[in-house]
Amino acid sequence: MTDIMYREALRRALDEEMQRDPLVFIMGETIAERGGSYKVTEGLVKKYGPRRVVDTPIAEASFTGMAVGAALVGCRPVVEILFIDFAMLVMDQIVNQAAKYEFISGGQGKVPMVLRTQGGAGNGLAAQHSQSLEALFYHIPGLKVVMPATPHDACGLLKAAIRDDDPVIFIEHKLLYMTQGPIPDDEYVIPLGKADIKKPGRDATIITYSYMTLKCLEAAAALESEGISVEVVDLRTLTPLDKETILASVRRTGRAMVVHEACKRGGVGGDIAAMLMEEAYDDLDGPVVRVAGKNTPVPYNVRIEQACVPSVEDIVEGVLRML
Amino acid sequence: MTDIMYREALRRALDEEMQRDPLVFIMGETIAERGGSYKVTEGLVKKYGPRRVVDTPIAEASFTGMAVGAALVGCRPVVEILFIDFAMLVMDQIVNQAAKYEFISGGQGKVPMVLRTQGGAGNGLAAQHSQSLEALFYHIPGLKVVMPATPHDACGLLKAAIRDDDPVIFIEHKLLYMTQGPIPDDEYVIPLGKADIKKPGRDATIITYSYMTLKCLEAAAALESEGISVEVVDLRTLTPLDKETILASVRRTGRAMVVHEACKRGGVGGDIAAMLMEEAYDDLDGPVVRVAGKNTPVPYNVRIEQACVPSVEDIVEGVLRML
Amino acid sequence: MAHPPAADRSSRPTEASPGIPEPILLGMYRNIYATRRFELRCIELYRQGMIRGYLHPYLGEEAVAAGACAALRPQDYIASTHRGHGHCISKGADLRLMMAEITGKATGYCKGRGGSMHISSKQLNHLGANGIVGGGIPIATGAGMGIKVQQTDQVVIAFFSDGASNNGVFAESLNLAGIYQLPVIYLLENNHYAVSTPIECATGCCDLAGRGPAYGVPGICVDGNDAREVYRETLQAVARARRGEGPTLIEASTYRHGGHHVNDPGLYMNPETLAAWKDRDPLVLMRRALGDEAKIRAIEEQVEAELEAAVTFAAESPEPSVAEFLAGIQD
Amino acid sequence: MAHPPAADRSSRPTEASPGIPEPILLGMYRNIYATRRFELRCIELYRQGMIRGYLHPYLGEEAVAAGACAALRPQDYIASTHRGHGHCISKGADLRLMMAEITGKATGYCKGRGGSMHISSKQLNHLGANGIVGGGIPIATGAGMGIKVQQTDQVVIAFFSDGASNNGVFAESLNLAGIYQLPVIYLLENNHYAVSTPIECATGCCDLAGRGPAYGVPGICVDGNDAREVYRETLQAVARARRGEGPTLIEASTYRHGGHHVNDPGLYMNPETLAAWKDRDPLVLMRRALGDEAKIRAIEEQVEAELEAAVTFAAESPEPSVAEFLAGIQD
Ligand SMILES: Cc1ncc(C[n+]2csc(CCOP(=O)(O)OP(=O)(O)O)c2C)c(N)n1
Ligand SMILES: Cc1ncc(C[n+]2csc(CCOP(=O)(O)OP(=O)(O)O)c2C)c(N)n1
Ligand SMILES: [Mg+2]
Ligand SMILES: [Mg+2]
Repeated sequence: MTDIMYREALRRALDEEMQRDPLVFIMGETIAERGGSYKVTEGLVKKYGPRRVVDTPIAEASFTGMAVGAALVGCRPVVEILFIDFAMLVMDQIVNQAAKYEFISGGQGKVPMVLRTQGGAGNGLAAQHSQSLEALFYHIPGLKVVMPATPHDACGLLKAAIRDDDPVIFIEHKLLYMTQGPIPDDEYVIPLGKADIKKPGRDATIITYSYMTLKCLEAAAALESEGISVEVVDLRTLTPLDKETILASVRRTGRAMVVHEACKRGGVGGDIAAMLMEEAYDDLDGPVVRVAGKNTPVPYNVRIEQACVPSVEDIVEGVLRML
Repeated sequence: MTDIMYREALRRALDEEMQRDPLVFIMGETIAERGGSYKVTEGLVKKYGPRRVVDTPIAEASFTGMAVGAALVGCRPVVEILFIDFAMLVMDQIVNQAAKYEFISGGQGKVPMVLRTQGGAGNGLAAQHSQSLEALFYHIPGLKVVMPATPHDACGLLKAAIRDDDPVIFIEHKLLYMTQGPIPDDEYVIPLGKADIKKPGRDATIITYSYMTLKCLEAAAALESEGISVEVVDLRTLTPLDKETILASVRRTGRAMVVHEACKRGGVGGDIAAMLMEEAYDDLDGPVVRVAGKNTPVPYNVRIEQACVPSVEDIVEGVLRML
Repeated sequence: MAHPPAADRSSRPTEASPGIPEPILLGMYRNIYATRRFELRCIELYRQGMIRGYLHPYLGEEAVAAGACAALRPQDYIASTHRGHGHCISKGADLRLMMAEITGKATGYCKGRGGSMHISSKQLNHLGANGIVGGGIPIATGAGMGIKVQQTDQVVIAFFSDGASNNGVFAESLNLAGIYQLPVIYLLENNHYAVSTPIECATGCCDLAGRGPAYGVPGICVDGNDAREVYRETLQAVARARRGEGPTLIEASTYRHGGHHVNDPGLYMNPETLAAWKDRDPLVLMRRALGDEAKIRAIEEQVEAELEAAVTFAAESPEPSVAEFLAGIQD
Repeated sequence: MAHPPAADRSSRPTEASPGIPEPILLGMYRNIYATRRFELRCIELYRQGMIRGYLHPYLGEEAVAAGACAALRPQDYIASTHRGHGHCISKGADLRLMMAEITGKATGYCKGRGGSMHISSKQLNHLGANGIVGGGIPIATGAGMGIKVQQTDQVVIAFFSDGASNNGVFAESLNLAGIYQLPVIYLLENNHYAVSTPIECATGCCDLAGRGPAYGVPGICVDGNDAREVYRETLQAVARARRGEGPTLIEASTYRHGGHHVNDPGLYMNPETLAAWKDRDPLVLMRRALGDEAKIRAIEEQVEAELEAAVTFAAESPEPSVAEFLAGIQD
């Protein structure tokens, strides 16, 4: 085990997969010499050359479409869209092309591409650089959506995403890149579709993912000291959704809360809450609670920015409301 | 009262608003001489000229962005995106620009534009011309989403949408254009954000919108003949959501089902179900049921196409499951 | 709007075919003829309700696909459009599997899930028709990138029409292919209309080939009704691409022989202009160029037989199974 | 990469200003100077933590905004970019409201919600900076359409840089403006970089002005470091636009005096090239052109006072109220 940063974990995954498979290549804006805005791809162009570490102009729609085409002819492209906000420029390529190709072609073709992108508030970057838009991808059949919270999960899941034969939307969080955590020295892969119980507990289940996992763990620690034992389920992968782990936990605790940074209205939390109601109604001791981002664009000013996203206190309060 | 077709109702709304307000203009592909693919805009170019009825090239992103700009300088543009599938090309303009402008500008500017588009399966048009993607807009703060089911609602709501100061996503359904219904001879406007109880009932509430309203009414009629009285709430507007009407109905009946054509996973139904659980848990006699589209792209072949979307039988069965 | 046929502007000899081997000429004729007949048959089947959804005939434009695909090897790729039957046929499709797909049968290329607007064939390296105008352009560009990464000498043709050339992905993709010197031929089938919108109303500059140089990509114009000319120019572009010398934009001037889709009478088209284009019918031009009536008849008979077999195959094929379809859906 | 400054390529006289009235020259100098000083002050405030998020200085490019905006009337519109302080200042912004916005205060143009990347002013007809590269281009085009619908003689300038010109919306918007003959000036500030990517690596054809004619829009190049030249060409484009003669693409060649944003040292920039551009500093060029030391000093003193007042105003202004903010959110 070594402690490394989230961004280093991502780099390790890319590095190992590029080493392993010459069909893996990466594309994005200033990812080569500059190593990307968040320094995830640093050093890779030196190792793998400009044929496999490709700087692009600011033409998101087309270079994402290129990933679809390259995947169709046998490559495993990993495309970086610097902010998930900019992914709005590539929705046609993702929703209408990548997600549908296998289906449309009657299974003849697969699109083994990964779209790495990054979301979330917290750096004063304002409304067009702070969104959490995973729900838009979650709704589209044919896509897998991965949102790791720790360096360990980031590395293992990115490797799985690259090896997966379906298009994977891999969403990082801007506040995670510099976080540290232990990862095994030996190579490992974490299968897509498996949630991880980041903290076991008895009294209630918190279902969460990405950066919010850290806040939920903080909240759980705070509650623990008051004698309340909360289980924190980190989904890691939103689609496929690990219903089994979620349902087992909720059946044990009888109380469930979903926490995410994305706006509450139409967020993934509603879907999970509805699923729990459908599949575990009799096991629930009360309504599933959602603690989520406010239904507002994210402002620039830091004080009101912070007011948009769930805080540790909000989560603690949500748990107390449930009990 | 006169019986007219849905598409005529839309045309009447456009005509009346263009007559009333010289700042209203419409843009889209082949909407002028050709009158649009679904013939909604027929005759308008003759009446209002090519300065206000504007044919565009196939450049959806930019002509939608143009609507944002025109709205900012005082106009009330109505832009037509022929299929909601193609709206994936304009997500940046809608999500990052139109939806956020008022907020970002601290309230200085408003974007009074309407994006008229059309979705749904049912004509053998396959995966890229049959989607129901309202959930993607529902999740974005700053947008209003309108999905009328009848000619009456289509006319009254389109007029309200045009007069509204916020960007409105106005989603029609391809199977509705030729449906008939009565509308008042005198001018009328239906305020956004008001659901309509299309059929009152005692035993359960069905919450639905757009084309599915017709199927739910059919199902309700079938159930009525078996002595089961179902209330059909047609949301008409998804945002703002008329929680009051929904909650009042569900509190009365104690049972709720949400029906929509869009894929179940991440659809609007989950959000409404979660909301009902949060706000009316004690009034519910059982879990909120979702009857929704299958989590799959829509295929070309008509038999499997039909299997993707809720049928009257699915709805009837859903109600029976609830009781 | 007047869209004079290419002949009036072209200075090239069109009635002789120096340098093109006869098998290639015959192959191009076969594809032109097969496409013509296939489309006419599809229109009948559409009227009979056997084909649903949108059907965009390639009638009048057959020489573009026939000429361009003749310059390819089987392992080369194409990406096609909503008006894609010609591309599919000229890339070597089995008419039975095509017809089964277009009639939505389980035996079709895409198991009846794609239909006319989404037909593709992995076996033919046909990346697919596309329901999104311009949708295939970045995909073809990416196929070019994939080829470069894999260091083979394959090439890609992206077919698309004038309407798509006003979409942003066209400019972006040209630019990208220019930077990376990708082995992609952008084959702009300028049929002068996007639905009912004449190209003059869709741009202030109708020199569409000229957009190539604006992004660092050579752009040339050809007579799209003359398969031989399309073949020759594509062959050169393909050769350059194989040598690693990058992409080419080819604007092939052509014209639809009818409306935008099967239900569009195309009344907005000037009848005289249409007649002038029909005078230069790609089928007739090619037949004239070949001369050899016996060989022509043999080809035509062969195609007719294939076509009838295809229709029969499609008619007799089963629909996709609903149960199987539903079983394949993950919740 | 070598990006020789414009002077080396330009054949125009740059040291005289025939025909430009003195008040305009002085106004341009004021805006260049104010922008220069404003940016330097912002960098200080950023280091002190008073400014957060992204800060993209317009240092070195000041003459483009100053020259272009001098050709506008107050009721004309502009759309700006992430590197937008110069546009805002040259459009007549109150430095106090600007600084308050950039420091996130409730008194700012956008109540502290927008910040540097989203500053806009309804009162100035400034449609806004934009966090999406290219995002302002269709919006400006639409403002032109709105003007046409309302039949006023206003015009719009869309500011953007070389990076944005490789995005599809640029091509689409040029094409649209060409069709409708909209009163829009596309002002391409070619500073030769998109973040660290030199323009030569982002396109196979660096003649960016040449993309105008490819879409039916006249395209011209100007020396972007010479406000007078920018002013003259913009004035002509504005006059054409007001007469209903449609859009113009103006490529103004210029260079950043540093990295992409405040935390980017810009080490990838060739020091000699940068030095050559700094030799043609727009501030120095303009000062030289004016000559009159007393007037220059008066302007500079006035700007310094304004700037200090702006910093004080921002520092003393309240933050937005969290309660008020939350109250404004609809559930
Ligand atoms: C992005 C998008 N916009 C609009 C449409 C609707 N549509 C289908 S075909 C067509 C015209 C396309 O014109 P062109 O590219 O010239 O192709 P042609 O039909 O002439 O082959 C349009 C507008 C679409 N399918 N996709
Ligand atoms: C659509 C989009 N892609 C990427 C970015 C990230 N980004 C911000 S500024 C920038 C460079 C822009 O280059 P250019 O258009 O030349 O403007 P300049 O910075 O030179 O003024 C990039 C890539 C963005 N903000 N928006
Ligand atoms: Mg065309
Ligand atoms: Mg630049």
